[in-house]
Formats: sequence, C-alpha cells, structure tokens
Amino acid sequence: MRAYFTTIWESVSTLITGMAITWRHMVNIRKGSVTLQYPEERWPRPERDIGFDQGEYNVIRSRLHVDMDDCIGCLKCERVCPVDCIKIETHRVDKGEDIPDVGHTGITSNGTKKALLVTRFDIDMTECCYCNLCTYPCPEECIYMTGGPNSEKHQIDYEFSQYDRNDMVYRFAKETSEEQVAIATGENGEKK
Amino acid sequence: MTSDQDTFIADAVEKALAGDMDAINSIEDRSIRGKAKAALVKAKRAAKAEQKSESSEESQGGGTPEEKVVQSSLSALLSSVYPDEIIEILNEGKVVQLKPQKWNEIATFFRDHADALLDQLECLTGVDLGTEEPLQVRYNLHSMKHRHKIEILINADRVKPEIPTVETIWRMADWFEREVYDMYGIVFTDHRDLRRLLCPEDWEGWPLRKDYEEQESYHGIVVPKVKEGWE
Amino acid sequence: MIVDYLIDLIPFAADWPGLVFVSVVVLCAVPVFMFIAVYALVAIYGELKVSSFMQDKVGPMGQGVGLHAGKWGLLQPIADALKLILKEDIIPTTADRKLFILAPFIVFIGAFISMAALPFSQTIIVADMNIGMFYILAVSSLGVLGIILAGWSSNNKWSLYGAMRSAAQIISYEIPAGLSIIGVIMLTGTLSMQGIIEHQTGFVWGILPNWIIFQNPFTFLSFFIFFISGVAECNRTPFDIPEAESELVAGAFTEYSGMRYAFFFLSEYANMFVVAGVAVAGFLGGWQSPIPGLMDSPGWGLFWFMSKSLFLIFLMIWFRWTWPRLRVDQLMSVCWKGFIPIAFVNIFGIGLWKLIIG
Amino acid sequence: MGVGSVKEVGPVQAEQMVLNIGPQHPSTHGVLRLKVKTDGEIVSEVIPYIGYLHRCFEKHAESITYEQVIPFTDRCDYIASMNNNFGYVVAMEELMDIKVPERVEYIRIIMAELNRIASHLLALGVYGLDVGAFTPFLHMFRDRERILDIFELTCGARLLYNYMWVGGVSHDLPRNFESICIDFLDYFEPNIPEFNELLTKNKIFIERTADVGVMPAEVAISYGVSGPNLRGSGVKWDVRRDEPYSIYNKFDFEIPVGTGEYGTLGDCWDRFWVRMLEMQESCKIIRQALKTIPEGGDVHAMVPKKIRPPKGSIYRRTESPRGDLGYYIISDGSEIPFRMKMRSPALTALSVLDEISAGWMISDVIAILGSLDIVLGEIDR
Repeated sequence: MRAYFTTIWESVSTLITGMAITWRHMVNIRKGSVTLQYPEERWPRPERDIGFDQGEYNVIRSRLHVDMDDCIGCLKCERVCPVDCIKIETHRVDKGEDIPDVGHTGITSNGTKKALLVTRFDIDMTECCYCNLCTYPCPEECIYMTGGPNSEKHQIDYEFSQYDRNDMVYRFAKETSEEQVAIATGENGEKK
Repeated sequence: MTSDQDTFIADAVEKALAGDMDAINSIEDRSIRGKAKAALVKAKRAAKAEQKSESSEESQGGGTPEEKVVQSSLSALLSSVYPDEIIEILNEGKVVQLKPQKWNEIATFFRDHADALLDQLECLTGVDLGTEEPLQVRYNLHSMKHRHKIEILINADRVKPEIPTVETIWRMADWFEREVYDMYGIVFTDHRDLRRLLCPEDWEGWPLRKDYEEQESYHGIVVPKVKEGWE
Repeated sequence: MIVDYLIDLIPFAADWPGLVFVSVVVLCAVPVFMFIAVYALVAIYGELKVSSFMQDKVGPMGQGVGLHAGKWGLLQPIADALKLILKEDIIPTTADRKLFILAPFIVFIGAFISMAALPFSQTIIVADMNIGMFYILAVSSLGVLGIILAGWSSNNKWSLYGAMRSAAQIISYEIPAGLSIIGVIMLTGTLSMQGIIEHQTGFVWGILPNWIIFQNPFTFLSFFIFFISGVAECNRTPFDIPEAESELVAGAFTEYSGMRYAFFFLSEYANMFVVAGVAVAGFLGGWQSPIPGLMDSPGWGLFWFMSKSLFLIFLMIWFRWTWPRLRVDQLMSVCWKGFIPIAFVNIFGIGLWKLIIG
Repeated sequence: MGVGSVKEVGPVQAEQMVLNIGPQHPSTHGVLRLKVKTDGEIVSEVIPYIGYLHRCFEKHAESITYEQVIPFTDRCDYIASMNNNFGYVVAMEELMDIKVPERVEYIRIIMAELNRIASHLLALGVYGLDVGAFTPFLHMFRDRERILDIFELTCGARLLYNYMWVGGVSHDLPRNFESICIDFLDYFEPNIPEFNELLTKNKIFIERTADVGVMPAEVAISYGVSGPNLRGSGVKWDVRRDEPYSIYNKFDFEIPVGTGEYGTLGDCWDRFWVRMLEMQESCKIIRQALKTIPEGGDVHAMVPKKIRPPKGSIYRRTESPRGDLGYYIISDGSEIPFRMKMRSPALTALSVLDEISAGWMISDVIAILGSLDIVLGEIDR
C-alpha cells in the first residue's frame, strides 16, 4: 500500500518538475530562442582569430574555386582527390608564353612559368566530399574553397544550388576548340 | 640550386635537430622551407635507424616486463597443450598461427582455462594474402580479467576455404564470421546461420578477394565502371 | 435550446414538422462545423507555437502574406489545411475501399455530434437535452469505431496495431471518465448540461466559486481523473500509443493522406475540445465567471466557457511536449490499477460527503 | 500482407505475425530492417537485416592512399567523425612509429571529447524521441549545434571533418578557441541537470526504460559489446584508461558504470545514465586539457609526403562514443593499404539486439534499439 502511494507521488512530482522546465523555456523564449530565420538571416561565419598566415590555412569547407590564371596543370589535386571529382586535361606549350587566343597566361602570380595549357578543368561538385585534401598540395594555391581567406574575391554562397544536375559540374578552363589548341600548342601538340 | 642555399638549409636542419624548429619555420621562401623540412626528416630517420640498431635487444618485445611474461606465457601455454596444432609463433609470441582442424577446441580451451580466460574476441578479420596465396582469418583475443591478448592466424585453402566456427564460444563471432563469409567466401563449418551479412543474398563473388571482378550488372542495373564524360 | 428556439420561430412548423426539423438541424450543423474548423486552426497554431517555445525555437514565422507563413506565422495553419486538402487522395489497392472511405467520417461524426450538447453559454447550446452528459459520453465513443475501421481497412499491420491499441485504450479509459462523471451527477442530481452548470452558481464565503471541483476533496481528485482519462481518449501524449510515431509510424492513420487524414486531424482537435468542454461544464462552472461580480452578465458566458476550455487544451498541449509516452501495458495498468480504484473511492467519498456534510 | 507461418508455442497453437520494422521507419536510426516475429504485442524474435548503407569502405580503402582513407573514416560513423579519424591515425602512427607533437595530442583529445559529447547528446536526444519525448531531443540538439560551431571554427566543417591527419592535425587551433570552448563548457554543464529533471528522472521515462532489455555482463562481453553499453552492464572497461592511447593517461577522469539504480543492472536506463555521466567526464577532460595544452609549435609531425608504412600489420582499438573502435591495417609497404578492417562497435551492439529483446513488447524493442545507440553508417561501412 505504501509503495502504491509512493509511486503515485513520484509520478506526480517528477511529471510536474518536467512541466515546470518546459514552462520556464516557454516564458523565456525571447532570451532562449536559437532559431535563425534562414532566408533573411544567414548563418554567421564564426569569428576566427587565426593569428598566422591565412594563405596557408584555408579554414572553410564550401565550394571549390580555381584561379585558372595561376593553374600550372600539375594534376596534384586530381591525384589526391579521394572521389575523383576533378578532371584535368593539359597540352604542352611553350614555357612562359602568353597565348591570348585560348586565354592562357604564361606566368602565374607567384612567378612560376607555365609549361602546360589547361584545356579542361572540371570539378563535379555533386561528388565533392569537401575533404579539403585538394587545396593543400597545390603549389600555386590556385584551388581553394570559397569564403575562406579569399572571401574578398569570392562571396560565400551557402546554397550553390542548381536546377540541372549538369550545372553542378564546374568548368573552369576556357572553352577551346581543337583547332585553337592545335594552333596554340604548335609542334608540341602531343596530348598529355 | 646554389651551394649557398645548401649550406643555409644544412644550418637550419642542424638547428632544428637541436630542438629549434623556428629556424626552419621562419624561412620565407616556400620552396627552400620545403627542402629544409625534407632534409630534416631524412636526418631524423637516419638518426632513428642508428638508435634502433644500437638498442635493438632491449627495445624489442615492447611493454613492461610483466606484460612480456604474460604474452609469452599464453603462447607457451598453447604450445604445451597443443604442440601439434601450432604452425608458427610470430612476433614474440603475440601472434600464433594455427592449423584449422582443432581450432574450435583450442578456442574453448582459451576461453575457459584459468590462466587464459580470453573471454573477449576483439576483432575477427578476414585477409586475402594475394591471388596465389591462401585466405586467412585473424582473431584478436583479449581477456577482461588478466588484461592480456593474443592474435591467432588461421589459413584457409583458396579453392575450398573451411574453418571451424567459434560462433558459440564468442557470440560476437556470429556476425563477424558471416561478414568474412560474405566478403571472402570462407565457410565456417557448423555455423548455425551462415548467410551473407552486408551484400544481398544473391550477390555473386566474394568482393574482398584480390581476384574479385565486379559484376557487369545487378538485377538489370548496369554497374558503371567509369563516370560518363570523365574518361 | 437553439433548436427549440428556431422551431418556435418558424410559423408553419406545425404544418410540415419533418421538413422544418431537417432544415433546423442543418441550420445548426453548419455553424458548429464552421466553429470546429476555425477552432482547429487556432488550436493547431497554438500547438505549433507552444511546442516551439518549449523547445527554444520560435515556430512558424514570416513577414507577411506570400512571404513564408505570414506575420508571426499566423497563416501556417491555413497553409497546412490547404496543403492537406489539395494533396492527392491515395487509397491503397489492397485496402477495403468502402470502409477506408467511411472511417474518417465516422471518427469525425463522433466528435461533431458531441458538440451539440456542449453549453457554450447560457443560451448558446444546440440542444439542452435532459440527458446531455450521458449523450456526450455515449456519442464520443463512436470515434473508436471509426479508428478500428480505419486500421482494419488499411490492410496494413501498423494500422491494425494502432487500431487495436486504440480500441483497448479508449474502452478502458471510458470507465474512469464515466465514474468521475457519476460523482458530478450525484451532487447535481441532473444529467442536463445546463442543470449541472446552474448547480455551480454562487460563491463559497463570497470568494471561492461554488464549482464542483472545489466542493469537496473527492471531486477535486475526480476532476483530474476525468481530465487525464479524457486526454487518453483523445490519444494525446502521454497516451498516444495508437499513433506512436516512433513505433507504429502513424498507427491507424498510416495509409491515409490528404483530405481524409485532415478529417482525422480535425476530429482529434474536436475531441480535445469536447473533453475540455465537458470538464469545464462538469467541474469548472461552465460559463460562469470565476470572480464574483466580474463580467458575470450572460453575454460573457461564451468568453468564460471558451477561455476555460482553451486553458485545458493548453494543458493537453503542455503535457504532450513535456512527457514521454507510456507503453501499452503500462497504459492499461495505470487505468485499471490507478484510476479506476481511485474513481470508485471517489464515488464512495462523494456520497459520504453529501450524506454527512452537504 | 502475408501473415506469418503457424508456429507451435507450447501446447497452444499461436499464430505469429511477421512485422517488418524498416528499412524506412521513424526509429530505426538509419536504414535498418528488423524482421520481428510477434504474438500480439509480444516479440518473440528480432532478426536484423543490415547492409542497406553498405558503401564498401574496406574494398574502397584497398584502392586509395592512406591519407585518402581519412575522409572515408569520417563517413563511417558520421555522428562521431573526430573519433573515427582519431582511431585511424592512432593505428597508423603506431604502425609507422611516428611520434606526434604534444600539442597535437592535446588538440586531438579536446576534439575527440567534444565529439563524444556531441555524439552522446544525439544518442540521448534521439532516445527521448524513441520513447515519445520530443522536447529533450531539441534541447540536446540545441547544445550539439554549439559543439558543431566549435568544429566549424576549428576546421571549417560541421559534420565530416577530415581534421586529424597521420602525424598531425590539418589546422592549428584558432587563438580564440580556448575562450570559446570554456564558454561552451560553462554553458553546457549546468544543462545536464536540466536534462535529468526533464527526461532521466521522469517517472514515465523510468517506467519505459528501467528493467527493460537487461543485458548481463557476460552476455555483453561474449557479444563483444563495448563502450557505454558494456559499462551500463556494470563492467568497468574503458580503452581510454585500460589501454591508454595518445595521452589519456595524463588526465584524471572517472569511468561511470551502471548501477541498476531504478531497475536491474544493465537495463536501458543504465545505458542511458552512463552516457549522461560520460558527458560530464568529457567536460572534465576538456577542461584539464585546455589548462595544460602547450602553446605554439608546428601541428604536423615530420611525415614523408607519401605515406608508406613499413610492411606489417596492426590492430589498434580506441574508445569511440559507441565503444571499441578498432582498425586492422595490413601494409605491404606500398602507399595503398593492403587490407583495412574496421571493427565497428555498433555492429556488435546491434548483434546483441535479438538476445536481449526477445519477450518484450514492440515498444520495448524500439526502446532497446535506441538505448544501444547504433549508427548504421558504421554498421554497414
């Protein structure tokens, strides 16, 4: 009999304790609300005091971007990608020469002379796993995730959604016809 | 590369070996810094190899003295009771390769013997040693009471792989053996419920074998080998 | 009351009694249906907001019409209703078609016709029957038939489980609810809803309202037993095992979609109102003001009745978003080992109290 | 709508119904299918079918380099990616005999413990959902979000981090990390008693979980169940303490075990309670680590550009939030693993389900399944 009433008492008291907690949350909603009104309010990028050279530490995971003027076509990013979402095709050209016809600059912003013409640099963002592995080996730091240290150059885009699946394949290289490539490569015309 | 640079790098590496990593980190030029780091790694590895050859006798065997005793005692226990079943004792007695025939009996002995009490099967791994080599199953055993462990290797023939089950001895082996069967096709004899675990029932082939070939299609779904436009 | 009034109003009532009766019933039914629809929108909005606030979020929000859910998300329930109405009506091929279509209406009718005897104010009551309380208890049990039909006709195991659980639960909880009401009837000596409320007029010592809940300790207990049994009859948490979403997907309503699902939804909220209304009428003084002299003119009756009912509905929402769910056997043992013995003791106590004190 | 075969149960012929819970079901925590044989509400047999999320981790690992494996370990147990990274790199470093800088060890431990809290919060919250309480779930997710914010601050990613590398971590901590982390702990620790009042000590919750799904210690050990599930059965076993890896032996923390406070030892409530206590212990470890973390220095050990471990094999287990997470790595000296086996704790936890849930009701099977805290990504790999 005693246990019977103890059980009832325990039930009532613990249930009311729970109700008191939810009540407290309900009346303090103005202080406690954590909702972000998404399309109007965006998730703020965390305030990051890195304290060292930001160029080396690309602390963001977002969509990839390639500065094609700096790409030397070394294929390091393609090789390191664990899901094979990067595809690069290159052709041998004269070292360090600008070829304006196909949008090729001979010298990168770091001063490296390019020996390869990149005719194709595709990244399939539907397959990208945002592991950030491709940005580290890049010798020219031309592939990076947007919104990080280079956010002045490229606004952060949360959604980067598309209506067509094929639009998620980002083609960074300038479109070139075979003749253009043939002219540009000249006698070095073998495909690499 | 100039000899000037070389000496600069050598300097920095020496400093770094002495404990001052900033000497390398403060190098402005990326390429020189990279070379310096590479040189440092080389130097450290050489130093380590030297150290090892000097102190190989003390350092090998690992762990505290008591641990060593227990390790060797487990394999010693095994070789005293089942001398004929042991093919090879490897790695200071931490790893023992057994014949498959009496494995079930040995497993029971291991679990129940007061000095062994290996009541926990940590892991059960199937291995394909190569297209010409046999298949292998590795058992990592551990005792919750004595806190010692041993690894058992058992080979299985490639054509007709059969190993006695330990599913009733360590219940965990139930699903792990099913997984090994699923992936390697090793039949665990007397297993009560030997079905594929992860792959569908009608999957063809043993996926984790080195000579496995992917199916062309599965239920009419063509398995894409290369991504379209990505050749 | 309204029925009688309307019949009196029509001069040729005596000539075509059948026709007049039918038209009067229709005249009464349409406003009641409108009321349920509007009330359900309010209750859904309330539930969304209260649950969100308890969970530290703000719930549906927006800037205006066309932008998300309107100011403070006020348009959210309307959007929900529109969505449910416009959705494709799917009937599984293996379902028992006739019963499948019929079930939602039976459930809704049960809740709908209970409304007829609810005294919204001194004058606003569709029909003040002399067996009003009995009538409500009787017809509100009709809903379980619909749930069983829904579960059976869906031809789905989850639905069947949900239906069977629901039947067991509702039938069990009818008993403590009915036993608690018996106490009320013993005190008032009438089954008429208005009669019960009129019995609760006045104040004790000029402050404490003379409501049945305050008349003696046993009625105080009775109120809680009735109310919690009512929560169970509405299949609300912690007694929502018939539609326990983590176990039975959606219970009896698994196969329903669109308009038919909306009817189940509507009847759940209507049932909540019926339970709250009966509790208010039976224990909390119905449409009477709780404070002497404050807004106690007959015109305020509707206000008091609605605010008391909505408070009880808020309590149900509060329960739902705080507590876990009981298991089916625990649900039964709470009923048979907890509520029913206490309810019997209450009847006995109320009788003794009336005999000795009142 | 097949009705199950007629099976003889004792002297009475009872018709058993076969019920498929899953693969699409609200509380299977992923794509798991449970074939449940029931007699009314009573469950007589639970047969789990897994493999719906099989992504060939082990096969895939045999074709990619060692560093490329790390993003895939993230995706195995996607609730506790840091701990998965941690287990892998610990095994790799032991295989390659690499000594990582001390600061890296501290960073790793802070991250792993934060992720343990995040994982437990999810496990506890979802368990509340399984037994019908919705509000604690969102309260716990609210706090979990703040941990994910800390991860985003540190490595840019919120769920799949690829943060720990062989021989280091990908980024050093930001300078404001310590204050943010302390802020979080100060905010979070007082919330634990509130969770307890709201859910753990709730009478209905106790009724639903105490005495339900009792797993005796011998059964747990035999099935290889580990982590909080094993500790819930009263076995004081924690890889962090008993086979210390990294620098866990430097920290002072308790190993909570189940006591059977409200029911039998090893019931669902004990497992739940152990997780609740473990979150406090993790907070303690993080506080200690933040106090003693050495400043400055590189966060990468000297690792060759191409990772080629020496020929050999290693089995190393670490304590993930779900239990003993083991990696069996066999290297043939090349830069691609010869064999990579992941011993997942959730797989063993799921295999014990049939043993401990037979004879209970359908609602209890859901409760027991939830208390085992399985992650299907890790079971199917």
